[in-house]
Amino acid sequence: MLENNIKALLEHKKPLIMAHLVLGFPSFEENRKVVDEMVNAGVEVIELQIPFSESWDGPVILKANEEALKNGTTVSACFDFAQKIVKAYPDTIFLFMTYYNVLFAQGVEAFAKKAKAIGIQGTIVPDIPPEEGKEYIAACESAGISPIFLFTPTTPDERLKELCAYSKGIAYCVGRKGTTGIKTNADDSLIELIERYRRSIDLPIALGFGIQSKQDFDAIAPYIDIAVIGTKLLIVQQESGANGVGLFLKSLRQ
Amino acid sequence: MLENNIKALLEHKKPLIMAHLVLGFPSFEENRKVVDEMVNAGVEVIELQIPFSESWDGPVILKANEEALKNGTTVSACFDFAQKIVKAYPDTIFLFMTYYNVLFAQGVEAFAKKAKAIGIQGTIVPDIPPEEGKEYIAACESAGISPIFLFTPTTPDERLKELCAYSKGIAYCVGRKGTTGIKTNADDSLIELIERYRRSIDLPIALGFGIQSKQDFDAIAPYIDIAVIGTKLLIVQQESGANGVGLFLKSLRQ
Amino acid sequence: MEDTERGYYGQFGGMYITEILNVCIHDLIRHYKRARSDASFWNEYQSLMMSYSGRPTPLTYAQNLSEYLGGAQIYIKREDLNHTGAHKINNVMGQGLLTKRMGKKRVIAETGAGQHGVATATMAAKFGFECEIYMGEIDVKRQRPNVFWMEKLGAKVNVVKDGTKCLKDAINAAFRDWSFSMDTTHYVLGTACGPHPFPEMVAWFQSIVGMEARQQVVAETGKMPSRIFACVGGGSNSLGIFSGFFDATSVELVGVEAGGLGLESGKHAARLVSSEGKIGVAQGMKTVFVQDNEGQMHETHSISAGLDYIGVSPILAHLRETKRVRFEAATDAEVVEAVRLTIRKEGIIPALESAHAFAQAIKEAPKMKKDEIIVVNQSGRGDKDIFIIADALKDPEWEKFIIEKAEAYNAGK
Amino acid sequence: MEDTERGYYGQFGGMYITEILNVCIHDLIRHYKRARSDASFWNEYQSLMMSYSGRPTPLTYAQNLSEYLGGAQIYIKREDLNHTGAHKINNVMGQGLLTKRMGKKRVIAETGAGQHGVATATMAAKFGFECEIYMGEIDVKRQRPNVFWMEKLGAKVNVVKDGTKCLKDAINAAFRDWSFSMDTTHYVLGTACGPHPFPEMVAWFQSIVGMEARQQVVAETGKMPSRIFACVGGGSNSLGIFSGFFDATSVELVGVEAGGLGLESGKHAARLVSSEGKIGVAQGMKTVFVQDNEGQMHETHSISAGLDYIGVSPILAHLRETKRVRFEAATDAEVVEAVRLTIRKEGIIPALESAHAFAQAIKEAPKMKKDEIIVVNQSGRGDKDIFIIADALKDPEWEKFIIEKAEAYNAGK
Ligand SMILES: Cc1ncc(COP(=O)(O)O)c(C=O)c1O
Ligand SMILES: Cc1ncc(COP(=O)(O)O)c(C=O)c1O
Repeated sequence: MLENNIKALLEHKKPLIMAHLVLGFPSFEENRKVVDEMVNAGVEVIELQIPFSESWDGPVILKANEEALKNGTTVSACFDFAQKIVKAYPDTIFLFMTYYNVLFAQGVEAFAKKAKAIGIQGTIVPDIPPEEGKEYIAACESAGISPIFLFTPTTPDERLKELCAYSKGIAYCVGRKGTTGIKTNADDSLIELIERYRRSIDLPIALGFGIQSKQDFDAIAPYIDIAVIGTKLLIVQQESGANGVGLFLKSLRQ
Repeated sequence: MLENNIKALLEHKKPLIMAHLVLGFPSFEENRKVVDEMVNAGVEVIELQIPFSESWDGPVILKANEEALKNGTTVSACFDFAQKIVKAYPDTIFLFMTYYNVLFAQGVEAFAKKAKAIGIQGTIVPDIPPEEGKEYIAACESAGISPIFLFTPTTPDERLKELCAYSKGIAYCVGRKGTTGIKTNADDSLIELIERYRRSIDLPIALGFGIQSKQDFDAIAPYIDIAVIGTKLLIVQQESGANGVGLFLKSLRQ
Repeated sequence: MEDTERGYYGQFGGMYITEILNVCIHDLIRHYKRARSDASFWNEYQSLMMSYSGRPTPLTYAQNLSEYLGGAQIYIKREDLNHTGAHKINNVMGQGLLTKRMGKKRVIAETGAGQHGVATATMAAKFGFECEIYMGEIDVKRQRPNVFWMEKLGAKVNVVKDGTKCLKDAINAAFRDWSFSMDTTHYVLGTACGPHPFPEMVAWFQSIVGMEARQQVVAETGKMPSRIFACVGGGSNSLGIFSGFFDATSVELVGVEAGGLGLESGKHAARLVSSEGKIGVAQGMKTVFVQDNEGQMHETHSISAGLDYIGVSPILAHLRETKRVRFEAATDAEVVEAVRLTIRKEGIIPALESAHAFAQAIKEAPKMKKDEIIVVNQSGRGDKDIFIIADALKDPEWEKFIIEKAEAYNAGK
Repeated sequence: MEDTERGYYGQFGGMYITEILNVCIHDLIRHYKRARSDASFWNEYQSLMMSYSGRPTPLTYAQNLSEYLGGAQIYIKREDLNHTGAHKINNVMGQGLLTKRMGKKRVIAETGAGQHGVATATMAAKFGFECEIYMGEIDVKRQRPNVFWMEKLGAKVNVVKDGTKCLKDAINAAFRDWSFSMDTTHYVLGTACGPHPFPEMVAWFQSIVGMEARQQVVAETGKMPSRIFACVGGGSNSLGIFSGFFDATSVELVGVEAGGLGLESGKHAARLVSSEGKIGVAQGMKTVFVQDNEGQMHETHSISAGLDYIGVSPILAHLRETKRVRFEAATDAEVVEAVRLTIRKEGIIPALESAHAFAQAIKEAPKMKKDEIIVVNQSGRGDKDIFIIADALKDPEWEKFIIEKAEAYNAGK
């Protein structure tokens, strides 16, 4: 389903924008405003991160995870919120991003089924490589949502191909080593990396590379299918609120 | 010389009193007053302790040693003072008490000669056993002063006899284990100890046993030749001055 | 142990890593496997530990303690006599040799109590590696002496202010560093946790403890011990000594967790013996964690920083299921009492971590027969813990000393 | 050594004791001689040291330091890896065995830095003896951690407020105690000083260091070392290692005294290399003391409490005269630098005392040939010195930590 939806969108627009937020940070009300701004700015895919106490993200997202948990954000509240928001914005693609223990704690199959039931189209779980993910992959498949694996600069060509066998809908490609939130220069070596991804990956390529500005976006836009924007949005949100997020996202395509 | 002098005195009076003071504590002026009181109280023998930084005495005498040194008391000043005092009280027997390093530092022979020259009749040096004291004994002999060794409760009979061969004039007998300043009960076991000393020692017996009062003195007086009074006098001096020392000493024979 | 390819022990273990680290960890596995099958590597390791760290560490007969308790004869495996004062150095020097083989020039490590940080900084100084240590802000505060030595040893200590600001957050931070730096850097994980091959590899380096202990106890007493006690933080010292006796089924292996203020208090670090310990996936492994029903990890508590950890080695989680190891917990109060008794009876100061093993042995020894033998693994020495032990024993002279020191510093500035 | 009856080494040594101790000391001599001529005693001693203290201690090749200095190859004898962290335990356990033989039930000891006090309290706990330690008031103040451990080990620590309130006064106080208590009590003197048989006896127990070192250096390098460096407080660790090489005349033995603020400053503890060191008699022995012309002892100074002593072993005074040992001094500043360098290059923290030996070796090694071998005796580990090293290195974070600790204590009361 995700793959078809993405491909359909890509026929009209390229690159798509995939925007990220952390559920419960700073609050669900704020999340709702941010989603609204994102949708109004034309964002096609929204990545809802369910906070986890052992996140391996970079400092900005990590902090947001912590704050959300400190505010008492529970996984079940995230599901409730997601259900409402998916219903409210039926034309937007929503994904869950979280860590494997969140799935594991309630049962991977239950998680996938519930996600599907509320209209989530895919899940990004960075700490479950496909080799550990048999149960996860099977659960996604039987529930009918797409497991989205990560492709990284350190992944050899051979393995890029292997990973494609497990990934559905999107190839979530990482623009540089390290965790989320670090800026990558949109230089020749990044373009070479994308070309390497292209050669081995037959899925739409979503690239996360620490986009900071329209300039970054423009430099890389011709080469990719989906631009992932994460950390920058959290920063903007903290500096100038949901409204700022909307303005920033709109600016990218102006 | 010391032996004859002591014996001559013992023909008239028994026990003799041997009183102790620490030179330079609290000052030479005070020392002079104390000696004057001692002589006036009828003390026959006065033990002048030259202070030493590594004294092994008990706390009261130790403290007096430290204070004297802190006041800048030097060994040569002690000699100067002793010279004057011996001249001033020609009928009193004066002894030096100190530790071996004080002799060693200026040469044992020089020390003995100088002591003799100023009229000192004997020396008590607790940390020089006769086995280490060949040079010391020879120096005393050639200078004509008496080396006075200690006899203690732990000394076996055999050794008591041996020590007599080195000691001249007085056998300085210790009433109990430990250092100076601890009171010994004038009980049966002390009298037994004195009897043991008597059996092996053919010198006049001076006993130091932490005498505190006339009662102590009376209890032991019949058994000994010389009563050594040390720590108590320092305490009296600090409580009630030279005058107090005189009163205390006079009280013993009243 | 089923799937050695990905380091599974029953249902536990695995490699729950982000894709970015995949190649790096496989590279490590390759080097580790090569080293493991190369006898000369172990020889090099052993002779390094002999000449640098004082191995073999002795097995000391605790005669007074045994007589006082009136039951089993107690022997103490003296990991406290290692260079840097704990078993941590065994693992660290082994990984140091491996780092050299991999041609890497930089090491990073997490640390809780600071013992593993000091050991890693020591190894880095010895091998000439650049070194950065991740340490939670709370641990930095309570373990300043170790921070001081790490810095003097040339390491950079990065204060981790995320999450609970403790060991688990330091581990997360180290993984974050590693996902940038894996080309030049080896992550020296400090215990038998994390993704494969760490649990197996760390347990292998620590197995030197068990090999020695078995040989020593048999040579000394002519028979096998009835029980072996070891404290369980991440699991490295316990696996180290237990591994020498796995095949001797008559030997009961007892792992002792931090009972903190009691298992009912919610303030403990008991993963394997408390109801808060549930199977989960974090920090690269599937194992038992202290967590809530939604998979969020709890804050743990122990008087000993080294046992104050949410997870536990997957190998131990498996050994609980197979019942090869029995698990118990000792409370902070029992531990302080065990320290007091061991010092007085044997002149030996156990680390607060190790004192958990002592506390359990002290509970069980009196009920055992006089001809039975107990081995307690003293994983480290306790003088490092003076700030905590002095507080636990409420020593007023110590407080006065610190206050006077502080006044002098305040005056000096 | 001329008169072994009374322990003379040339003109030095002897038994300058008060008569009250005469029998007691001769009793000790008798037991000591019997033990010395009884091979089973040494075997018992050696196996106790193996099983309790981790002997033999290793000899560590300091490759980085050697390469950095570019001269002789430096090996470190690792007495720091002993139980309680220094060579002091060698002497103490030996005297403990002797105390048992003498049937005594109480031990007393002086201590300066506190190392010997901790070692003695440890031995007393192990042997079940009553224990009292004499320690100068100033040392109690600056070495509180050691006082804390002595007390936890069950010893009573008597604060000595006499004289300079330091080591020498603690020795005097211990002799005072002994002259009451000799029937039940053994005085465990902490170094190769005092009346016979202490210098010889302590040197004998410490000779285990030299025996091991010689065997180890030859086994490791195939030849004899050119020079051996050891710090000199009372002299026990230096005599311990030197004694293994006395007959090997090609081996130069170098004793390093505490140069303090410099030999011209009057603030040092250099007996054998300064003009303030003169022959004298005190503390039971004839040897060289820092004293004035009238025989009064001076206050000494050193950054390391363990070298801060007025006297020196008569055996060493004699070895200076026979020129078998060369003596040097290292200043406080050189010592701090040596600590810094040794930590960084080798991951080893020498005690400030031992760092004197390192400082001298660091001065001489670069001028030696690459195929020459140096052995440095690391008499103890430096983590006990954290309060002093942190001050010497002026660590602001440490000061902050102490100030915060103090504030917490102040608030808690
Ligand atoms: C002395 C000591 N023992 C035990 C532990 C616990 O770790 P593990 O369970 O890996 O042995 C630590 C950890 O810091 C430690 O320092
Ligand atoms: C570690 C260490 N080294 C050396 C010394 C000096 O003593 P000695 O000269 O007897 O070895 C001391 C004394 O406390 C010490 O603690």
